Amino acid sequence: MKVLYFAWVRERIGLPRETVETEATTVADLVEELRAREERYALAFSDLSALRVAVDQELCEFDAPLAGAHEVAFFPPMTGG
Amino acid sequence: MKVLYFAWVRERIGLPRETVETEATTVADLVEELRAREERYALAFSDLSALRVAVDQELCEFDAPLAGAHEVAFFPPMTGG
Amino acid sequence: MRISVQGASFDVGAETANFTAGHSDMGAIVTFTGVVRDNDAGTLDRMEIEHYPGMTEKALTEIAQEAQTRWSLGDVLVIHRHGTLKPGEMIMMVATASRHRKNAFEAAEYLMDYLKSRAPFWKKEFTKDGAEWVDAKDEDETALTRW
Amino acid sequence: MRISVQGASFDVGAETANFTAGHSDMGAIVTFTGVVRDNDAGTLDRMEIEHYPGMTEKALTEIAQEAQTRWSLGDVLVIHRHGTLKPGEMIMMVATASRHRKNAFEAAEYLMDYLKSRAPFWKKEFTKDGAEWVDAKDEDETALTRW
Repeated sequence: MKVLYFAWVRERIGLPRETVETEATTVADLVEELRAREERYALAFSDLSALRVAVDQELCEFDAPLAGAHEVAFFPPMTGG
Repeated sequence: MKVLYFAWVRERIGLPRETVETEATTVADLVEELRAREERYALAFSDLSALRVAVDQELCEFDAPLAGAHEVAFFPPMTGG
Repeated sequence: MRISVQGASFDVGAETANFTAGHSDMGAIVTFTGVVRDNDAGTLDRMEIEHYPGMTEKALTEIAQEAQTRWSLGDVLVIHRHGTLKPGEMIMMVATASRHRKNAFEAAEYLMDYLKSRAPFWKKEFTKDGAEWVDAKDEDETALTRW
Repeated sequence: MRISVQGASFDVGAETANFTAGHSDMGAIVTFTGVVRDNDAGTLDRMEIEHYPGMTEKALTEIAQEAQTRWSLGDVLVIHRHGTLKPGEMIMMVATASRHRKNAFEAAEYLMDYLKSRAPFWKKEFTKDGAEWVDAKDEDETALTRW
């Protein structure tokens, strides 16, 4: 699974993207696995209400399934315009 | 008093502007005097709800006073933009 | 603030570029451009726009000043043509500059609503079958009630 | 419809002129241009805009298509930059073409509301004192509820 990080999530975790071996079936499960890895992940994912997630480039909720997904991205609320 | 006509009011009366000698104290009085002149004026002023009036280049009501006014203009509702 | 009532055509690109470049302290620029649209039958030959010289400039200035004050605009531009226009030609444009987008949008809509019904312009449409004055629309008068 | 996500600057005048000229069957053209505004202290050195290549184009296209359908637009343009921008530089623009002004305005406001909060861009402001990510505003999220 390709996992991408943007803005301060990228800065806290310290990298823009990585490939993750996971059996997680939902985004929330994947978050739990990442949190358990290292302090910088725990910090980045400490408050999910401050985060947004996209699966295969579509915004979704944290309980979204990961079946068949290729790419998951985590980032703060967007500030375009 | 300078009296101006625009759009179909101008076309019905047959001239864009004229100088009118009048003692009328309100726009409505002036309209009565003009109506009494000739058929084309009576026709142009037959339905005041279809007309708008400006005294000295400010939109006003038909009961507006004419004291001190230099210029009165009659025209249909505006269609700018 | 600039108000221009003119017979000549204008360059919407140059006007927009100038207006935008002049306001780097403003985050939001909105423009509206009105174009002569053909009628549904596709038979419009031309449109003639009559206006009331003197009152037109005065009315547009008052409308623009009101918008500038009410929405704290950094700047306002109003250009409106009169005379003969062909389908596809630009009739008018407004531009507003504000710190935030909500004010820039609202002020531009206010300008349009007011200049539709309160600036002394009258449109006449010419087709091969004759000429007709464009009627004011009830909805344009109604639009003013929201401000 | 044209969607462009680009690092390069764009010419708002030329874009507006092209967009307007292409739509003589549309009576109403609205543009919105966003400009990098200095902060209140006047200390903004630059802004860096990060985005999510691939998703950005996809999100903007979906937003523009929704606007086009919902307001029966003749055309839509969205340009959004990423990378480093200085105060006074243009970040983005949208343009809408419609038969009537109400639809052109509403669709442009819809585009702006959605691309503020639903297109994957993130702004970071740099001053001499350091750098800070721009927080999303509650009012931008609230703005979506009206559509």
